[in-house]
Amino acid sequence: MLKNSLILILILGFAAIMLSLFLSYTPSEDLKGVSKHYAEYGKEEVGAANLVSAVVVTYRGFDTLGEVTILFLTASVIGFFLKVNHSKDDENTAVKKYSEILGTSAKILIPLMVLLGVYVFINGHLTPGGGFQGGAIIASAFVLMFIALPQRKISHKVLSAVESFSGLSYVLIGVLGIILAAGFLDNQILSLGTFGSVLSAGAIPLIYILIGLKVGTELTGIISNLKELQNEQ
Amino acid sequence: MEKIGIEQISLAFGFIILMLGLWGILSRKNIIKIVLSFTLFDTGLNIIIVAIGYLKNKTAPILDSAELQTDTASKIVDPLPQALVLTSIVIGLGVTSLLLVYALKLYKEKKSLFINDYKDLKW
Amino acid sequence: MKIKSFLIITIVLFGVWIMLNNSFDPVLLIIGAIASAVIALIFCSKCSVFNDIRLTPKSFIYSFAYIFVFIFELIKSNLDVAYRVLSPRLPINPGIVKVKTNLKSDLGRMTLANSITLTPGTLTVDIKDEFIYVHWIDVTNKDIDAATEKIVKTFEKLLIEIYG
Amino acid sequence: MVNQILNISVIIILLSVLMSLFRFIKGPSTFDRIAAFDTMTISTIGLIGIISFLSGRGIYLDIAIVYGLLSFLGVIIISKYLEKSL
Amino acid sequence: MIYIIIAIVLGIVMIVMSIIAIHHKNITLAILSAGGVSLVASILYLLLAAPDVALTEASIGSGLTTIIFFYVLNKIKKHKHVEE
Amino acid sequence: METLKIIGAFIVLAGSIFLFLGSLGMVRMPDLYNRIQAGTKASTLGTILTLSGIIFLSSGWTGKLVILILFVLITNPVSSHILARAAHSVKLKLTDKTVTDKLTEDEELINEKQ
Repeated sequence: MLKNSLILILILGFAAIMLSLFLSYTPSEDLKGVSKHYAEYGKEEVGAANLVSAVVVTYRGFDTLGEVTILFLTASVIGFFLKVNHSKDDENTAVKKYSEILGTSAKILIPLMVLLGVYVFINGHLTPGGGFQGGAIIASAFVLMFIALPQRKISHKVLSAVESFSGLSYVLIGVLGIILAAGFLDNQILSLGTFGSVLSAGAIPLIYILIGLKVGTELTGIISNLKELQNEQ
Repeated sequence: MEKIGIEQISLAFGFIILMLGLWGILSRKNIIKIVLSFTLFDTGLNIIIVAIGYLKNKTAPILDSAELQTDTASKIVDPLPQALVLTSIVIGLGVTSLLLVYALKLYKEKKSLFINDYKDLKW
Repeated sequence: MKIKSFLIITIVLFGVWIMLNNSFDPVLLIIGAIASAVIALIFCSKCSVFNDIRLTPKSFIYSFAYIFVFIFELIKSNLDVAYRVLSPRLPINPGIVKVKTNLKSDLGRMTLANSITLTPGTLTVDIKDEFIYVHWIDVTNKDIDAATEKIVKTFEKLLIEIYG
Repeated sequence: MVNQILNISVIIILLSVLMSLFRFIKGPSTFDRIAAFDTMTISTIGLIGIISFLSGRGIYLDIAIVYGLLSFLGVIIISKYLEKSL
Repeated sequence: MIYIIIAIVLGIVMIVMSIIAIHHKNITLAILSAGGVSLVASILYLLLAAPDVALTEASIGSGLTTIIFFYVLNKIKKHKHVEE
Repeated sequence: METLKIIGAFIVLAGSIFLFLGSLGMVRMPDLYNRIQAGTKASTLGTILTLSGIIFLSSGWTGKLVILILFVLITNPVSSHILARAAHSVKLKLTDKTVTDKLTEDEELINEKQ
């Protein structure tokens, strides 16, 4: 009881701070500072129609590299914690409750979902989306496969090979930026192209393809680790 | 009514959800519920950041029409908070999955999700 | 037989790609063709969903007929729902009945089940071998054959021409 | 004219979302709540379509596609979990 | 104007769902509601002219987080039935 | 051109009315299966009508809207089928008005044989 009232007092204190922040908030009319620079010169400097992608991949490319590293570390830690022993006593329940309609529709939907993921990350510099979202959609397609078609298996070796390859290439592109252009992860190692077409914005489409593959395989790895743990006793 | 815009409303709802998440983190006893409250907290915070970046009567920072490509700075909302929130959501997924796997590991050790059963570090 | 399934899936994916992008930029078309072929190769090297489709002129005609019948039934079913929901004393008489189907191909059975779900007053609950269990909002007849005649036959006689 | 009709339809869709929310709060079993959730998300797909027309940005439709797919996946996951065959 | 009405209704839905997520005894329902909060938040992001964030929230914040929650919960329930 | 747009707007309005009817059925019907019946049918047609109304209003977006309609048409019945099946497999009670339940009878027959 005492604890609950203490929590309540704490929350009320926070709420008072928030309320004062909310009341003193005045919406600004125009872009200021660094955002204004991004908006005015982003088109010439980066060449991506989607300014958020320009900020994420180029202006703040280090953040994204760190983000990818964090995801990689998460996947490794989870894989380390959940040591999988591939036992054979599996999936009787899953196969028994296999639904035929879901299976058939999954066979149609899975390629479509993967294609949607590919669309999202290839057009990352033109439309909303990018590597992370596309990777997440591909991982969702694999989840649908795990649920609807329990007899299909995926190979962990292929997953980790794709993941290592794309991570390595991402860093290599960053290093190429030092050699060929202004600095680490600069996107002008390729020409900027015509504004608004697919092959524009320098290295951004390439980087997004690599991030998409890496994130997709990583998230699939996390979920398949969690799933195979089901069978361990 | 003229002065209140969508950004103030989103800001208010973001604050409320953040508060609810904080309440949940502090008062719930089940570990899964605590992780769940953490994701709510995350969502509220993200809504606040995006709402601060919104500017009245301006459109998304995606220059797909010729009209938007001239005099861009006066037509779009702030792209910077959106990029930061994008990073934050992805990292939130990583943190949540780690928390959940820790919870699973703890459950295997003690056979309980009830937070009062974990007294090892209590003095 | 495998090559047919692969080709159909590639073409479907490529069509979806063009519709998503809404442009005929040659670079996009090349990327789309490569992506669809690779996806079809990875995900459909073993699956045989589209093997049973007959690619004859007759089946195309029946497909068109099917689409029109389906749209008609969908609108009828919505008017039915509107009537049941809006009338004050809820005229329902529900139950789960068993009906029989002769379709063999996977895709045909899925289409049939989805059509049953979207037509007036029926909902597919389960499908086991040749029997479909249907939740019927207004049971008029509990017998298998009579229910089959009422629920399934409209679609089945068209679908059997398309999928065999 | 067009915008006024669209505003009316937005309000009707919002009403239907609120009614599904009522079933989501009340629903006796978990399954009723999932069904209400499903209806709510499907209604919101239409809402996103109207919002993207009112804002005049076709790119918003990408979100509707992803949204539909993921709400479908959520319903499948939770049904399979309750059926104990995940 | 219409955007303000949409935002208010969506906010009410979000608050009701987060209260359910925190206070309901049934943990399955709590997770579903938390996923629903994210899904509704993505429409709010759309109104705030942030389609990138909306796409990320819908695919990652709502989709994958809910999926991982259910896999972990399933594993826990296999050991013993835990109702809070 | 203007009349076409007004026709489109009215199609959107019709779609939203169907969505409303679906939710009304969700509230009024007595048990889960009947609720799913009302919800699925009305929301599918409602969404299809809303999106096709937008095709009339803005002709440049046809491709994406058609894809969206196809997705809804495939996924919506499947998800309600899975939901109904799961509910039946955990033996959720049907409403008192129910006349017959062949699936439960058949399952009991199989169990007795074993």
